[in-house]
Amino acid sequence: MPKEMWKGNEAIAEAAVRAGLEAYFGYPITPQTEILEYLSKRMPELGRAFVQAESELGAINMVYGAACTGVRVMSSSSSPGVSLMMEGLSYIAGTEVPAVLVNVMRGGPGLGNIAPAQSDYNQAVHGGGHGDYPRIVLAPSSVQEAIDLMVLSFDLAEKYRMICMVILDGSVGQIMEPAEMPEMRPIVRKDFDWATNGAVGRERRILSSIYIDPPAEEVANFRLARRWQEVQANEVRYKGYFLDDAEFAVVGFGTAGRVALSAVRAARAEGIKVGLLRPVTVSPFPYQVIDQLTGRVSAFLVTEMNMGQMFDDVRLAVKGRVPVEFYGRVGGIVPFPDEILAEIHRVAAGRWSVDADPRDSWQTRMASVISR
Amino acid sequence: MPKEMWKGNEAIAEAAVRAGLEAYFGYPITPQTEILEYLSKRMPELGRAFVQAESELGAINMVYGAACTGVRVMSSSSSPGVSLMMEGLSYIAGTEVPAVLVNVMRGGPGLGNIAPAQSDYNQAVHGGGHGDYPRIVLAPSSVQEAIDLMVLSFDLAEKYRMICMVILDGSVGQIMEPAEMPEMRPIVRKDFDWATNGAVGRERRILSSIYIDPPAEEVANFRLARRWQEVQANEVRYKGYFLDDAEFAVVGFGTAGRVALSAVRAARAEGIKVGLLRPVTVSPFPYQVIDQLTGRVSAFLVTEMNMGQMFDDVRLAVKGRVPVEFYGRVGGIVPFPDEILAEIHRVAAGRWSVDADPRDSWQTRMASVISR
Amino acid sequence: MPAKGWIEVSDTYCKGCELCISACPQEVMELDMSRLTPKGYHPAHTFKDGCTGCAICALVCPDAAITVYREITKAAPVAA
Amino acid sequence: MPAKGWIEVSDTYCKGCELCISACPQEVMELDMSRLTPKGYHPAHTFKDGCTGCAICALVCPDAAITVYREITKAAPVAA
Amino acid sequence: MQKEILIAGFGGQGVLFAGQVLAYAAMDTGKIVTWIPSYGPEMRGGTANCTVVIADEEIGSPLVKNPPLAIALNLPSFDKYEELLAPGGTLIVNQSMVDRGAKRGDIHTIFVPCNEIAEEIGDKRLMNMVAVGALLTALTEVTVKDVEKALEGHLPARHKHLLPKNYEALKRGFEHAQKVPA
Amino acid sequence: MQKEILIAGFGGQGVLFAGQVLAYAAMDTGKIVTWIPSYGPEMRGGTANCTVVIADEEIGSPLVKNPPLAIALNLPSFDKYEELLAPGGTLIVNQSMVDRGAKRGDIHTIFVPCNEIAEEIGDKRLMNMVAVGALLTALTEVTVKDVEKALEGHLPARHKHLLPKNYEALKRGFEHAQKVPA
Amino acid sequence: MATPENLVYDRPEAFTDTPTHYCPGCTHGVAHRLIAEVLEEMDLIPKTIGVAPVGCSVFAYNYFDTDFVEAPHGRAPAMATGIKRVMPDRIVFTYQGDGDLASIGMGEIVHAAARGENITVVFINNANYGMTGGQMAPTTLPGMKTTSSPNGRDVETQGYPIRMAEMLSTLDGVGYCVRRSLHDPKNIRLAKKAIRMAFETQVRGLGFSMVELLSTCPTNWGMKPVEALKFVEEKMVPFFPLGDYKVAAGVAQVKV
Amino acid sequence: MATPENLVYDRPEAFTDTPTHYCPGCTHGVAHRLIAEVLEEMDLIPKTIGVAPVGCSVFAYNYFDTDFVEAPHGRAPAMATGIKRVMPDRIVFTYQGDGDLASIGMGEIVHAAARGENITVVFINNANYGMTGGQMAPTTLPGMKTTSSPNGRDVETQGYPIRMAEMLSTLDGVGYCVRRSLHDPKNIRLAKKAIRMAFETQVRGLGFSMVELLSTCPTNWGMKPVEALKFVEEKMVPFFPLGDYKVAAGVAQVKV
Ligand SMILES: Cc1ncc(C[n+]2csc(CCOP(=O)(O)OP(=O)(O)O)c2C)c(N)n1
Ligand SMILES: Cc1ncc(C[n+]2csc(CCOP(=O)(O)OP(=O)(O)O)c2C)c(N)n1
Ligand code: SF4
Ligand code: SF4
Ligand code: SF4
Ligand code: SF4
Repeated sequence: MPKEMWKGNEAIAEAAVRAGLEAYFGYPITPQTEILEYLSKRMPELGRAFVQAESELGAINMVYGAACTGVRVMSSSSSPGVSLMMEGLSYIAGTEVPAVLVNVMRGGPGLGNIAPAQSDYNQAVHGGGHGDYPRIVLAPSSVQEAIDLMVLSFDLAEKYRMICMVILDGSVGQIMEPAEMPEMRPIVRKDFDWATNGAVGRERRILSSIYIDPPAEEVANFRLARRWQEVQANEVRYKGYFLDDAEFAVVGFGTAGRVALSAVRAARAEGIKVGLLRPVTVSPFPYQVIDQLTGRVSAFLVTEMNMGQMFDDVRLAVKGRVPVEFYGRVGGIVPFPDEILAEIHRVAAGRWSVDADPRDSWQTRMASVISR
Repeated sequence: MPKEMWKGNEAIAEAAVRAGLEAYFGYPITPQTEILEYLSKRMPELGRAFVQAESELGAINMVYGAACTGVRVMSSSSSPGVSLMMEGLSYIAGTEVPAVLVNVMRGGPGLGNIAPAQSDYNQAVHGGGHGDYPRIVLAPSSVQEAIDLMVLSFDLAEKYRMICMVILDGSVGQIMEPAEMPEMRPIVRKDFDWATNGAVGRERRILSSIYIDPPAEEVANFRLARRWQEVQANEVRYKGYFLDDAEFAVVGFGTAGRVALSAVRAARAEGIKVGLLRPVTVSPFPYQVIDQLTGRVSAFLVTEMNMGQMFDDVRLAVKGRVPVEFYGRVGGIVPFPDEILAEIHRVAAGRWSVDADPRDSWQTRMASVISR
Repeated sequence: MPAKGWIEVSDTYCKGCELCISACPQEVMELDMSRLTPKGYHPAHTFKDGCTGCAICALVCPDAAITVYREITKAAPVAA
Repeated sequence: MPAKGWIEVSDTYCKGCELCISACPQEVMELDMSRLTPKGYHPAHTFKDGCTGCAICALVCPDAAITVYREITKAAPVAA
Repeated sequence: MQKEILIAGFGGQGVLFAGQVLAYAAMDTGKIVTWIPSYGPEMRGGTANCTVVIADEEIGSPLVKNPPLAIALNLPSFDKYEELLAPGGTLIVNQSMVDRGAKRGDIHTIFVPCNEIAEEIGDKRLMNMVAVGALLTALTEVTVKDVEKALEGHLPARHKHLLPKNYEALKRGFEHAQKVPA
Repeated sequence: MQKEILIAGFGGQGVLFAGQVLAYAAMDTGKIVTWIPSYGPEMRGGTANCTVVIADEEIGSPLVKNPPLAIALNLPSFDKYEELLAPGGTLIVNQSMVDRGAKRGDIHTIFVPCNEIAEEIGDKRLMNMVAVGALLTALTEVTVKDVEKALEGHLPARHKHLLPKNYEALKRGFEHAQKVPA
Repeated sequence: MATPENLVYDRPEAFTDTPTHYCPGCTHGVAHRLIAEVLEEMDLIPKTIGVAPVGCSVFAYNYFDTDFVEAPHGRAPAMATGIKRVMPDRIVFTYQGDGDLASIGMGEIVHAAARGENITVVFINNANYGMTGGQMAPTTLPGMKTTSSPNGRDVETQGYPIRMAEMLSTLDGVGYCVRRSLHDPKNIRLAKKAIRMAFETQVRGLGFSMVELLSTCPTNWGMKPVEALKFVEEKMVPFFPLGDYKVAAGVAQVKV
Repeated sequence: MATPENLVYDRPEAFTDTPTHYCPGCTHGVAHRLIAEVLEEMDLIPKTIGVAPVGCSVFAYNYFDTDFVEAPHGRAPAMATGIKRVMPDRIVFTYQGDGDLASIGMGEIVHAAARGENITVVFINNANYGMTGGQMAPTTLPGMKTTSSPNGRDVETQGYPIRMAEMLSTLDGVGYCVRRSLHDPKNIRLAKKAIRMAFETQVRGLGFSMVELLSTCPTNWGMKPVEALKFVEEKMVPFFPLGDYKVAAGVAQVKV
């Protein structure tokens, strides 16, 4: 297909439709409302289900219900709305049904603001709902990548009977870029052997997240963990730039990652041998990749639009072998390439953080910046 | 005061009352319903506020409202109920008002079961609600400790204008032990300069979590982070056993920690030089303590009633300098001392995990156990 | 003369709650204190003649433990 | 003869929404196209005599931009 | 010193209270103690059990896989805990509710017709106290007197009039157990 | 090659569309491009702005602190972006809405009476196209023809009849800017 | 001699063989049986997908021989909506207690009703939270003692009971909304008819249907099952009047 | 010559000097002004604590000269409950839009009403979600076009509008519940009286009070402010009848 100009949010919605989305349940919230608005027109056109739910709580449980029938279903929201979905997500994970959720992140905590942020990383990747459950989390940094990952998200969710979240900051939702849409996939109702779609001509089925007997729950927890090992083995995705001869590497996902690319290019232009690693799957996280990189680079600079969340995952992979530095902007601010370039200069000059936790040194450095 | 026999859940409720609890808002859920039931009798007796809310969502927002007036207020729930509070918690954190929340954790994900678990560690400590916000998390392992930490939780929440969570597994809620209650503290309404309790004879006040202007939100995020640095500097608490001459150390919180104590004693009886570190504050986490221990011990064995959540925090502190092994039981199962003793033997014998992630090796080892 | 009927009470399902007994218009039911079901309940039974097969016991039974028969050829209408 | 009154429209608050204009029973109000408020709106004003100080404009004004006076000594009742 | 006691039986048999009485008795004599019930689905109907740990230093695990002491008030509990008891341990079995003898030779199994004895005393609900009395023959850290005091202190007011009969039950259980050749 | 263009003005001045037209024009000539609006509170009333990046390799940041090219359609935007423009850059200023001259000497500031020109053409809404035309004198990667094609392709149907006037606006803007001594 | 001919009543087809976990005499069982009978009589068993709540009936899925899912506490109507929207030809029903439907699930039930979701809701009103041990429910009667209203529900501080059938009947999306009771044979028969009407409403696509059933909780009420029925008759029925609160035109014509 | 004597109307005391952020002609501003006037007339300014919603009125706290908190979307009644329970002598009111109160906040408003919480709720029904750009609300009229009902609200798939005043009036905890409109001077006067009654209800501890106000959203309706008032009068009033839906005995006696 030829490239067309797409706005991030609308591209996400159309990509989902092309991937075979049969039902969307959502609730308006900036900066992702365009997804809901786009689908409020598009889904009925195609005779597919669209419901503006009474709340995000309602939406995620409608998703849960539809997911139990084996159709491709999704919801989308932004930070506060996603927080309301935590119980539902935990149930979906415990019931082992596939579901896709998009979080167009905004400044927080609380009501915060509607500007771009990446501060729900820990919620998406580590914490979130109660109980132990794995989930796949994809982090696009451009409209094309958002389109491709939306399609992938349905395939992965289905393949692993798992939640697949797509997290992006508000700016990816608002940006317009030329991008190529996939062909429209025909809707094929796969007859999954687990779906509760009516016991016509077969044994009845039950879908639930209850394992009232602890040993049974333990078995279930291990089944999920086993499946997660497969995901970790097969689904890690990332993009590397200038890493071959890099003496140190910047690590950033989503918009922070693409802003870093500009900074890295600028640094290269100055002859600084720096590379960039942009995780595309933040869960499973590319631990191995960073582990191996650590053998070759002498330091890492993690950049995020939060207070340093993925930062800990990088440190877990690096295991203290080389310095891991941090630079972030928060509260809805998108860093400019210049800021990251300045940090690259600092690292290139070996001016390491003095504190045990580099985020403390970063806070000290920021004092001047944020006060103005 | 003389020791009396107290059941964990009721001790927590009474301790809160003694600490000056002015309002309780909650919703029934096993295994913490006794807290609500106890207070449904006790609070009205004392002319204090008790409301059985329509839901956990209602409860946490009632807490939010009362907290804005500067009184001591709390809620309590268990895993699924706590997941419904994530948006509210994020607002409370963003508004910088003090609130106490007890999570008596049960087996998950989803509805799971009502047996003891520790699988909400990541939700409580790292993820949870949207946005960057710090929170204090206390993890008692006995009735006496639960009483002491409940009292502390109100003091800390108030001191740092922060959420203070007390997380325990169902068995700490159900256990009966002799314990000493603190004196009943008189209710003193401190006139905080931030409380919205009616602008009588003063300038009006506003409490909100909105910072529509990103730079202002960034300042707020850094203010929270700054306060968190104070908490980390002053409030880390843990208990060490047999650590002075320990050659390796077991790390476990709450019930897993006290079960480990039995195993460690048994190992000592066999002449194995093993110690135990039981974090009492899991947030702030005793990173420094473990960092320093790493200099002296040659390995760590982390034991939890989850798939290995605090495990990552231990690894962040150890930074790959010595092996960190894992053993856990999940889904509502409480490990017996024998199981942990067996793991101590394994570590003592230097039979290290073969996988990059020790949790993978643990899963392999468990295969036999859980299948039966 | 009233129709003659009889019932079978399943030991698997009966929990001895006595709802059928209090509902039986002929008052011909009671708990059988001489027997315990596998779940440890004294099951209901008819202790004397007079059952008309009206099926009211089955209608009130929370555990669908009662099967009702009637000694007539044409099938009677279902309880409810 | 009707009471004589007058109004003051605040440039800080007026957004030129015209609600007062359509509500004014004497039809003596219009937007002042010759002026822009700091926020860039054409504010409302009375363009001819006839204001009775009935305060209906103030009653409908969403921005509490209007102060109303009446040329009589005893204070009139508040609008609503 | 640390002793673990497991008490198991049907819901209505006073399993949890029996354990609490032991715990109170031990506490009142200055011991460190924990009492923990099994809770959850079993509660509705089904079997109940609780574990009491008595020690003189901070207690680690409130649960043990192989308790040295146990009371089984019904057959399912007998079947389950006869297997789990620690070698050399003592198992008090409510003879009135079991139809078989002991399987293991490496533990002391003491059969006590708790129901009958209780009914002789005139209140079958005392069955649990008879078993506790019997257990005390193997739990030297707690005396019959200690338990009597505990009952006095913690029996709900409305049952206080039953105190003498409770003492009687303890005594009868203790004596019966003593008579059994260990 | 990478060029960044920032366009700013009041809500109603067609700021976002002007940026989109540039983006489309660049895209149609095979360039890689991004268009990103400022969104959020400013939207209601207030000023709006958008950034267009045109490049021939994958674009990193869609935003730049100091753009080399900018259009300021009103005074607040002029004040803000005159400061931020990269040295040597070009700033198109809508003379009709500003009451002062340039402050910086290290950038090319081109004043264009966009409103007047647009009104001469007969539709003041075309003011943004006049400014775009002027910008093209400094943005060599995109020609007036390219933008005309983009307009043809992307102007909403109901405005298609305005195409000639749009072309006119572009041309007039371009010519006016050329006349200004750089 | 038991032969088909003289069989008057037998355990419904729509039931599995599993004995319920309900307490002896709990009328949850009666409600289950009536639903099973109706599904069987209407021949809907294979087409039906049930949604179990969180409450004593959380295990409802063990007893009906149909597909079943288990919803988070109070969210059954949302799950049912999700299912029905993608499988409009299926029969979808929720079975919910009063804590589940009237307390935590208020938002979901009101909006499912307002949307006129074509689902059927069987609402068990037993005036308390059974599963968690008898706490106060939105339906707990004034003055009634529960484990969270130990001195009896004080309406001043603990609020007034909610009459769901009456409240939901104000919504245009509702096709059929009635209250029945399970306390005696006559009312059980009426309850079954109502359940039948509710499913007929769904089959005909006439909108949201709900049957509120006054039910017992002998265990937490601390009563014998037979006493519990009396309590329903004497205390609950007067406060929760039985009757048809909304029977939309289209539904009224349905003959069963 | 302006002197106190001949001052007929002036901006209320209870207002701060901050101009509102509302669009020109939006009647949110009228509702604000009426509340401010009532608080002033009743002398409640210092005793009052307001609870702002999430919606266009999220910044309400900037305009009233009283303490204020800002609640999560839909949870204002829960926050108000928390405040009122610990400060019973304070006057607590929430100000909520129809997305906030009738959609996401349904559970909280119904239960605050059922509990008879002694709070006052001012409910702005403008038939859409203003702040997020005009999506469908539970109050959006059948056939009405919004950004999430682009072809006009289809009641079959998107549900029927909810009449909150009618629904909440079925609850025993409610002391005062009425609907008014802001579309002309006469109705604005009636609206103010109702707001006064609502606060009087709270002052006297007579239970939950709510005033539903039909309001405009010129921006998202795509109308001139004056047209928007017409729309309220001609389209909304017929669907959302004005009137007193519940005035409890105790309240009826209140003379204002
Ligand atoms: C989010 C959440 N909150 C609370 C609970 C605990 N819980 C389980 S069942 C129940 C109430 C059940 O009462 P009801 O709905 O009336 O059904 P019943 O048991 O009386 O049939 C509660 C509060 C839960 N499982 N999940
Ligand atoms: C949990 C959550 N969901 C969604 C939103 C986004 N949001 C903000 S305001 C609003 C609706 C406002 O509409 P309404 O309540 O009718 O008030 P109005 O703006 O029309 O006055 C929504 C959905 C949010 N802030 N939080
Ligand atoms: S009603 Fe049913 S369960 Fe109850 S006693 Fe009779 S047969 Fe048994
Ligand atoms: S009503 Fe108020 S804001 Fe509107 S034009 Fe008149 S004075 Fe201005
Ligand atoms: S607890 Fe009550 S509602 Fe639940 S099964 Fe038992 S009697 Fe029925
Ligand atoms: S968007 Fe609508 S409701 Fe919001 S301020 Fe503007 S006109 Fe008023």
